[in-house]
Amino acid sequence: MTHPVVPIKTYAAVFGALLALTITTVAVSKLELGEFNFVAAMTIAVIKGTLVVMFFMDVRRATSLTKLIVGAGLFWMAILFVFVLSDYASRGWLPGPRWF
Amino acid sequence: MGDSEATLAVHEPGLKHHFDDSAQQFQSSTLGMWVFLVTELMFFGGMFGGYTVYRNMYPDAFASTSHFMNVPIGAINTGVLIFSSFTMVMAVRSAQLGQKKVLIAFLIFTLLLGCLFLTLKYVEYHEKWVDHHIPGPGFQYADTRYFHQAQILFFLYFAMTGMHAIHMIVGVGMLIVLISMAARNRFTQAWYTPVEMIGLYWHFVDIVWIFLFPLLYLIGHTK
Amino acid sequence: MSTYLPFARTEARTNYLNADYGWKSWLFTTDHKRIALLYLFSITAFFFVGGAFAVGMRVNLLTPEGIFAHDTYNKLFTMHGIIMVFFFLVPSIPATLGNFLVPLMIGARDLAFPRINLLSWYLYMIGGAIALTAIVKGGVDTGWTFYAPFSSTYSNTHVILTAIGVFVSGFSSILTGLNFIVTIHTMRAPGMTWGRLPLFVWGHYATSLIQVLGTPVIAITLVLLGLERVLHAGIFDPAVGGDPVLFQHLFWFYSHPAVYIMILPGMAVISEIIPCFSRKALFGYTFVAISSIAIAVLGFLVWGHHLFVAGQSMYASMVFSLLSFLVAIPSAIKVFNWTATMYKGSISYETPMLYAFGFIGLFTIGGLTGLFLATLAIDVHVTDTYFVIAHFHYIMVGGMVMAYLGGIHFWFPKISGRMYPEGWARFAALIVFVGFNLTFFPQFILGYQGMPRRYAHYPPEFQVLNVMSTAGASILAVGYLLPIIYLGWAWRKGPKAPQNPWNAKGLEWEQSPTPPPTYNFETQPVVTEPAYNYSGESEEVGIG
Amino acid sequence: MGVFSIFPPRASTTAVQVDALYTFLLIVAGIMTALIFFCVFFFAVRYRRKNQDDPAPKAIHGSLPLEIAWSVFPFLIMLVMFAWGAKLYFQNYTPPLHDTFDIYVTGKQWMWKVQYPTGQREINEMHVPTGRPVKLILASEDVIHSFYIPAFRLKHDVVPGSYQTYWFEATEPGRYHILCAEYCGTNHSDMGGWVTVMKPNDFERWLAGDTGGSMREQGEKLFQQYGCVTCHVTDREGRCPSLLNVFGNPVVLDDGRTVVADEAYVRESILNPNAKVVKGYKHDIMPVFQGQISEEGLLQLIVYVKSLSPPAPRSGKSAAPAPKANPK
Ligand code: HEA
Ligand code: HEA
Ligand code: CUA
Ligand SMILES: [Cu+2]
Repeated sequence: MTHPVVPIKTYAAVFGALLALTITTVAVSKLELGEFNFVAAMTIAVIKGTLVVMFFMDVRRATSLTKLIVGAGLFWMAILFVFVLSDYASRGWLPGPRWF
Repeated sequence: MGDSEATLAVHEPGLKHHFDDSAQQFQSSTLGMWVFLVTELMFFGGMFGGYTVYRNMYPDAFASTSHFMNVPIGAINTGVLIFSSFTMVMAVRSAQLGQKKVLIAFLIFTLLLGCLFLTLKYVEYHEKWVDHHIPGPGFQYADTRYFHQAQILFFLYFAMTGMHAIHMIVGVGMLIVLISMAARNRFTQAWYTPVEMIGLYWHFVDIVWIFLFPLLYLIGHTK
Repeated sequence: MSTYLPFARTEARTNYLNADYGWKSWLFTTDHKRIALLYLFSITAFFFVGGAFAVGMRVNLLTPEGIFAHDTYNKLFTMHGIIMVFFFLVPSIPATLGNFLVPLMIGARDLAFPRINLLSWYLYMIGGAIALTAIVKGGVDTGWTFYAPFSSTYSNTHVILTAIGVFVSGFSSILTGLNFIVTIHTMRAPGMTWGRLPLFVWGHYATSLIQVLGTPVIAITLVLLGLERVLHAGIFDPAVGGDPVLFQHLFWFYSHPAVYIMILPGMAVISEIIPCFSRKALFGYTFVAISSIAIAVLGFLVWGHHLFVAGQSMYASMVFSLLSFLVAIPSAIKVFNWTATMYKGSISYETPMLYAFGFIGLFTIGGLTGLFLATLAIDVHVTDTYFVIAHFHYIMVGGMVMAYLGGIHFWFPKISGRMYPEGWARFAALIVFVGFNLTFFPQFILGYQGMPRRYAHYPPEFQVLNVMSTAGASILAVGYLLPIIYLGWAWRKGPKAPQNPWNAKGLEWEQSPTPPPTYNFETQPVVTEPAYNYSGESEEVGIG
Repeated sequence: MGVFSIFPPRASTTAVQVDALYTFLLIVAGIMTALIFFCVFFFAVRYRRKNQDDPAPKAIHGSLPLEIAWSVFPFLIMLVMFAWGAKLYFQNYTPPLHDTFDIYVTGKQWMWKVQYPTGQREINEMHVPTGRPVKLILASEDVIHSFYIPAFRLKHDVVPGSYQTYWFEATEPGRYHILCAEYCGTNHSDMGGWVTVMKPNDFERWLAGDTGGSMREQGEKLFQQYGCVTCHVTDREGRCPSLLNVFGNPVVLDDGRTVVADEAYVRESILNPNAKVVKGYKHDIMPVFQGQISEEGLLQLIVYVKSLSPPAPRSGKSAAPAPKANPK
């Protein structure tokens, strides 16, 4: 609550970066990169999200408890994704050699 | 921290009497808001999970649907939301500096941008309606190979952007409340917690869109 | 008895009960203690509605041909499951005892967000009203698990209405959890460090984590299910390209952790009762506290054990099986520590302690049969049979409902300011214990013999065991009706309670009058000793 | 089956194995329960408060070695449960690659339709021989069901949109329950029937009985009717892979993966041909048959496709391990 006021310059710079990244992601999506289209789009989205979280939501300067909460949120999302997808990814696997 | 201190503290603006002091109250509000945002994250997470599963199951169909997404509108809307996040953060800053007029101006600006986003979203939804891309009995898809699979994608599209739009509408409503509170001089340099909290919410909604845009509009565009 | 505060038995003292009168003072209250009572009455009502459905089911199962039409039976178990899980057991202890005691125990004047607390009760009631509407309009028949595509395409009952009811009450659950987390973090009294928190609070903290992280996922899953039911776009329907197993993943992502929402608060209660009636600090405080958090975290990693025969990848099943064993360890730690607490204690047998004995025994049986289910090849045989039914009733009824009753008795003096009749209470506890075992033990045998669950009719060779089970349920019903009667009587006519009738430790007994005043404490409480310091040690001692 | 036996009849090799594991678990659980009950009772009696004013006993705060012991030892026991259970699970859900007798089961609200390769069809009845591995291929026409035979200690959900399989070797002639174990609507509890286990000779006789054309013949008819034959057997232009000797063998896909052409693969290739395209062939040549062929018809087609790959020479149990389908 008592953090020093952030200069407008910082906010403007973040805003500019976000706009630039938006343009980049649209531009990149027009290129033929195969699987990298996906990687590029997601990387850019993650960078943009991080900028918003860190600067606009000020997690950069937040208490470690807030950081912990943000981390926990992401971690639990990851649990959901990893375990659901691991089922789908391994459905086609064969039992392999009878290892028992 | 005794009772006498708590009584003294009542003079602090906005302090509820079950808190010891406004620092504790502010800490509680912030923590509460962040925990709430985590629940929001899990809420959208369920849909993103479903999306990922089906995208892996039907990559070709999902790629083909991206051609029916209005990328210009999507991109402009991304810009609009980012801009609104910027104005929101400026509003918080003005509140922090106690500049009431500027605060109201930025809040109104944010509100307008939010409405602009929703209007453009409406235009898009209308387009889908005209093209019979609304999942359900009336659904049509030019490429009959992908009829069912495309329908699932559009289902997810409407569920995800629809939920996002509902969050935007709630946000707009809360901005109106903030504006009226600001107009009634409810905020001081020492107490502007609601502005800050709604700000966090607004940025969160922005972030959701930052991920929705590439996932729904861009990926597979080259195929 | 207590010597801490001078006004322990002043008649005219205002407390939260007599501070204000009239229905408005209840329906618009923001006092966590009053909200807890609102919850207590509404939740108990839902328990009896759910219990009435159970009675209907047990009557039907007296004969192999049944008594009701198939559809009626299917609706009975569905509504029994939905009411019992979402409207009774999930909020049972947290929203009543938790609501009442968490602020008291940490020395706060209220929860951090009193109005949100009230809102959460209203959401609960609205959700409950919607679900009851669905029941009155004809009910639902999907099973409490709502599996697609049956629920999304084939069932022609009130699925959407019920789902909305569950959805709304889900937000009530989220808000309660959020309120607890924030309160525990920010509103502890001076001296109340994390290492001195009563284990009741630790248990509720862990529960809240699950509520906050899990519930949103079932909310969105139900939204998708409702949309699918309207649009038939295929997200869960294989006939048009969807995958029904995805629904199960999303459902159990919440609903497995939710079973820990349904046991951690019970464990929390037991962790208070046992030290008090053994007059001894809890053995292994740190381990019990950490095991609550461990259950909350690990509980999110095992949901796939509900999908062992559902078409899930065998490798995923294997991982989920292994992790299910892992999550059993923290529960084991608790059971052993409770038992060890009694060693060389000074044990008395008041009703709450009797329920605690019951809890330990029945939870152990329920938990150990959980291990049977986590064992892949055994689960293949017994999944979707009465073995599973017996497993979870042992934990949820034998464990959690016993803890709930034990807790109600333990804190009844605090809540009402009166004592309950000890003799009747012990008698009722005994009836519950006997009736419970007679009801559910035969179901383990039925299950292994192969009687599937959700069966309105069953092969005749299973009749004997079913009759036993129904007989048990009738005894159980008596055991549940008794407390209603004598506690209702005691509330108005019981002898006045002293401030600390059990000589228990903890801020709620030692530093707050009975019943507590509106803001809980008359002076700011200060904590100077570790929790459960029954032997009055002056130094803080770690585990050696 | 007496009411007072806790075991249902054992009529398959798996039943014996599962019961053994169950007995192990019962013993462990019994010992643990006894231990805890004993401690609770013993402490409660031994340390009961004799006098209301007894001073509080000395506190015991805990013991690290004890905590470690009672976390680690139970976990070690649980690891045995896990490994034993997993072994049996993999065994039951992975049919032998060769020499199984295949039975095709379709679940539908509220009946089980059973087809044999030789053409017999039954409803809510199934006949199997003793002493021979029987493989079930399970499909559903509507909602999720679960094909459960308690006497074999086996079940599997029958999920619409995919095939599930399991296998068993029956041992005891007799009649045993088939039950539906996954709730599937109104008559879920009546969706059952009987499996008749027969001596091999009796079974052969039964199998030789009247049929209305074998599944293979019916599949062949469908194969012609849907025009599959023009591409997949007679075609010489190389638009589609020939189906001769495909079934049961590894197939290399255009994305480099290798999969084995089993029932699920054939089914998917019919309904959604673009999902897995064989290396060297183009996408979008073959029409999509999703929603056009009944589940039973699909099963007949699969039997026909199977018949295009005559059984490999007997290689017994030491058959080379199937190629790993997914390297990751
Ligand atoms: C409060 C509720 C609750 C709790 C706490 C649990 C706890 C556990 N449950 Fe249970 N479960 C349910 C409620 C609950 N369950 C419900 C409602 C269902 C059915 C849902 C439906 O389909 O409708 C279900 C179903 C269910 C299944 C799926 C069955 C199926 O449908 O096929 C499985 C499978 O693994 C399982 C496992 C476990 C395990 C391993 C634990 C563990 O956490 C238990 C841990 C405890 C102990 C192990 C006891 C104490 C330990 C000791 C004394 C140590 C000694 C041990 C050894 C030496 C081995 N449960
Ligand atoms: C918190 C959870 C909870 C609780 C407390 C209970 C309590 C009981 N349950 Fe519950 N049960 C579930 C959760 C719970 N159940 C769930 C989740 C399912 C699965 C549903 C599904 O498959 O979808 C299930 C399923 C289930 C079945 C299996 C149905 C089937 O698969 O076919 C059975 C069968 O015996 C049963 C019995 C009982 C009994 C006898 C009680 C007893 O303990 C109840 C005792 C209470 C009373 C007896 C009430 C006393 C009051 C009166 C008698 C007054 C009557 C009032 C009027 C008539 C107005 N339950
Ligand atoms: Cu088919 Cu139950
Ligand atoms: Cu579970």
